This record gives sequence, structure tokens and C-alpha cells, in this order.
Amino acid sequence: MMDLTVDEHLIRAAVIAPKSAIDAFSAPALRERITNLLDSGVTNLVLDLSSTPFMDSAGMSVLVMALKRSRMAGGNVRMVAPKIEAANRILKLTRFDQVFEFSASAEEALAVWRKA
Amino acid sequence: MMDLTVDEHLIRAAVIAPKSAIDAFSAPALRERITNLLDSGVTNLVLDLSSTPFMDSAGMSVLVMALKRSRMAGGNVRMVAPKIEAANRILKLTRFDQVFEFSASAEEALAVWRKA
Amino acid sequence: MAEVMKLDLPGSLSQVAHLREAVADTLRMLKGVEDAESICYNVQLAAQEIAVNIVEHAYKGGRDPERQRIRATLSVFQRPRRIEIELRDSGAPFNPAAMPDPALDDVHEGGYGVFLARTLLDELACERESSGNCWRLIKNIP
Amino acid sequence: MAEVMKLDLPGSLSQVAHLREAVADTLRMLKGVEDAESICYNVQLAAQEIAVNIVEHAYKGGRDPERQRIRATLSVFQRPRRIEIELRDSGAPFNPAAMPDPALDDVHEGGYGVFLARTLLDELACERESSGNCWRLIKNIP
Ligand SMILES: Nc1ncnc2c1ncn2[C@@H]1O[C@H](COP(=O)(O)OP(=O)(O)O)[C@@H](O)[C@H]1O
Ligand SMILES: Nc1ncnc2c1ncn2[C@@H]1O[C@H](COP(=O)(O)OP(=O)(O)O)[C@@H](O)[C@H]1O
Repeated sequence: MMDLTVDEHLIRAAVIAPKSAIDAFSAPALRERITNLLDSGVTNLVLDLSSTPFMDSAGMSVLVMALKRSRMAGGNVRMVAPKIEAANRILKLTRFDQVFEFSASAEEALAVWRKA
Repeated sequence: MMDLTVDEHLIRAAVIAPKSAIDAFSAPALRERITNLLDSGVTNLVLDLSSTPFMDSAGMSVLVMALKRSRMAGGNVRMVAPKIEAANRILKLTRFDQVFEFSASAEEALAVWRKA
Repeated sequence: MAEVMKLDLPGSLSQVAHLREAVADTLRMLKGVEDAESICYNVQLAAQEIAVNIVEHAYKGGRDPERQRIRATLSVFQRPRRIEIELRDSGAPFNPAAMPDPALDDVHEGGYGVFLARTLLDELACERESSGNCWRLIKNIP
Repeated sequence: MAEVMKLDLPGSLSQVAHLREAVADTLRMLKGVEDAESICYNVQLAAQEIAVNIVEHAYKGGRDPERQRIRATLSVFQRPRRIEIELRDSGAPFNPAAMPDPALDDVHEGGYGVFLARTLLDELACERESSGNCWRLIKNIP
């Protein structure tokens, strides 16, 4: 009766919420975890730093890698800002807040993608 | 070593591309197809009208239903405009072009969601 | 001199596509029309909406399929160049002029049919005849 | 009178968190500091970056773990109120003042460590000593 095609597509997103320090010692494990997600076909990442107590520049390097790779895969990274104000200020000082996109929560980050 | 949670989320999108007329006779089948997709958990719809030769107001009614229901599910509808210029003008005349969001192709519509 | 085509269809949604075909066939008699494709689409859509309304509203709840027919007369005229379509039904009286336009600040799941026909045509009227209604659709073709 | 804490750590990334703990413990000796939490975080981050650089750069390719240590002295002073941290390594000379700031118009995968330490502290210097370097980190606490 009706000639139509219907194709389903999955947009795969992962919410990554570190609850302990992301520093030069722990960053490689986080990097590998994120790399595995992206390798497996996840394109969209929520980096939920709301419960992250500390992050050094090695941790920030992982954020940048995640952003680059997810954008290369056609996706994006949305960040949930650290609740710790000093950590938040480091993201401003380094202008990470100008390049990453922020959502108030992981749920809101996922909602942004659905609602676009 | 690192305390973190990783949760995967799927954003389910469907591209629906009618290749024959959407009129009062065929619209119920299209409506049912779309309803089934939304019932099954699809939140995001691309209504690709680029190859649709004709659409009457019964067809437009299905578009509105799809928009309402997908937004209720937290998703959105993106439309690919009809190649037929007269059909396109009907969407302008009825201001559908003000309420629906348009992408140049189904691929671009999916990309908008990924990139948001 | 008018070129005329007549159709006598069951008042069923599955049949309305034949009316669209007849519109295209009739307009094809006119040569050298600018933007003929869009004009054809618009007249098809207007006729579609009126015919669908006959089926869905005028014939709603009707019990006598024998009487629920749409009789169409399609004519093209040269001076002034135009297409005229008459659609006759056996339903109750209806006055399309009394229908308000839909609110255009949002989209709706219905209420565009009469508006589209009215907007896309140069004339839309529904006259009462002894056994039903006669819809007259006129589109001037520059 | 200074309150002093000393640490002697293996030059390994797994050990640097102890330095952060020592920073927090030392700063806790100062009472009534406004925004103490942020000050602590910033000094911890500065010390972290310098210590990580010692491990990753000064001790890079080193074959003698016995000699690759970080000796830290953390002191708080009352007049003017401040924390001073000395980090001693046995690596090659390095002049942090010669490091340019990273370009801030985009984000990068590295090059923020010295910039952060320099920005978050009131004084950052690296002096050459007989057997290595002595980093001095000073943060005034109003
Ligand atoms: N031929 C008709 N006979 C009786 N009622 C009609 C007819 N055409 C339209 N109507 C009435 O006018 C209303 C508006 O029609 P229309 O603009 O086509 O929108 P819709 O059919 O989507 O409601 C219809 O809902 C119906 O109540
Ligand atoms: N203690 C050190 N010894 C030798 N080289 C150093 C030391 N600290 C920093 N560097 C050099 O300065 C550069 C910049 O350091 P930094 O700003 O911390 O960024 P990163 O370590 O991410 O490269 C390093 O890449 C390294 O070449």
C-alpha cells in the first residue's frame, strides 16, 4: 500500500563518572577505558566530573583525547562540571570551559542529544 | 585503582522515508508504523520526505503526531524536505517549517543528534 | 471550447488517487504552462482535500455505499485559461466559507483541508443541488 | 617559627598522592583561613604537577631507582602567612621560567603542568644544587 523504508540507527552514549582522583597515576586506566568505549562504537561521552575529588593535567589530557576522538567519530563530549569549586576554576583558567560543552547532569547531557 | 562508573545509553533513532504518496488512504499505515517504533523505545525520528511524491493534510497529521510523541519521549523529529517544490511550499504555507526542524539529509539529521 | 473529463468514483479513500490522476491528465491538455508541475500539484492537493472531506465527513456513518459516490467533471478553458473541477456528492449541505482558517502559530493534527483548498485555488464553492452538493474548484492558469 | 613536615618518596607516579596528603596536613595547621579548601586544592595541584614532572621528565629513562627519589619539605609560616614546599630531585637541571604558557585558544593534550603551578602559586623556582634540583613552591595565604 505504502512504499517506504524504515532504518533504525543507534546513537551510543556512555556516562563516565570518576569518583576518585584523576591524576598521572590513574589517568592511563581512564584513558584505556574511554579508548575501549570509543573503539567499540560509542560516539558520545558524558564526562561526569561532579564527584571527582581531584584532577591534574594528566587527567585533563584524557579529557582532550576523549573530545578529539569522539568528534572524529561524529559524536561529542558533554561535561558535567566538578562540584569542587577549585577544580572548576582550573577548567576556566585553562579555557577548557570554552571548548567543552557542559550540562548540569548526565541526564541533561543525554537529553541534549535526544532533543537536538 | 580508579573508582569510576561507566553506564552505556542508547539513543534510538529511525529514518522513515516514504517513497509513495502519503494521503488519507495510506496515512493510517504510516501512522501505525511510526507508533510501533515509538512504542518500542525509538525516541528520535527522521522523516525523510525527499522522495515523497505527494502528501495531503492527512499525511501532515501523521507528521504532527510523530513530533508530539517523540518530544513526549524526550526525543525530536527532524525532517528532510520534499524535493518536490510544491510540496515544500505547503509546509511553508502551513508554517510546518517553523515548528519542525530540518536537515539536508537523513545522515545530517543523525549527525545533528550526535554532535549536539 | 472546453476539454472535459468525467469520473464517477466510489466514495472511498482508496479511490481518491484516481481523481489526482485525472487532474494531471486534464492539465496536460494545456501546453506551455509555466511551473506546470507546481500548479498540477496544488490543484491535485486541493481536489484531494475536498474529495477526502466528502468521504470522511459528508459520507460519514452512511449506510448506502451505492449512493456514496463522487462524480467529478474536470474541464480546462482557454479564455481565461483555467481548470474547473466539479465534485458532486449525495451528502448533507456544508458551507466551507464558514470554516475558519487554522491557527498558524502552531501545528495541528487536523483542520488544514479546507484552508489548503481555499488558499491554493482561485475559487472554492459548495452549492446545494437537489440530490446533494456540488463543489466547484477553479484555478486560473496564467 | 615554622611548622615543618618532611617526606622522602620513591620517584614514582603511584607515590605522588602522598605529597597531596602532606600538603593538606600541613595547611590544616593554619587556622581560620578563608576559602581554605580552594587554597589547599590549588597548592596540591601545583605540587602534583611539579612532582609528576620530576617523575616523568627529570627521571625519564633513569636506571637507578635508588637515586630517583623526591624529598619534600613542607613548611607553614605565620608572617607573612604562607606555605613553602621544597621538592628535591636528583635529575638534570631544568629552568621552568623558560617554559612558555600554553596557547589558550584551544585545548591540548599536554603542556599545562608548569603553567598551572606558576599560575596557582606566588613563587615557583628551581635552583640547582650539587646533587640535583631544588624546587621551591610558595603560596601566600591572606
Ligand atoms: N464535505 C464536508 N461535509 C461535511 N463537513 C465537512 C466537509 N468538509 C469539511 N467538513 C467539516 O469541516 C471541518 C474542517 O475540515 P478540514 O479543514 O478539511 O479539516 P479536517 O478534515 O482535518 O478536520 C471538518 O472537520 C468537518 O467537520
Ligand atoms: N622537572 C623537569 N625536568 C625536565 N624537564 C621538565 C621538567 N618539568 C617540565 N619539563 C619540560 O617542560 C615541558 C612542559 O612541562 P609541563 O608544562 O608540565 O607539560 P607536560 O608535562 O604535559 O609536557 C615538559 O614537556 C618537559 O619537556
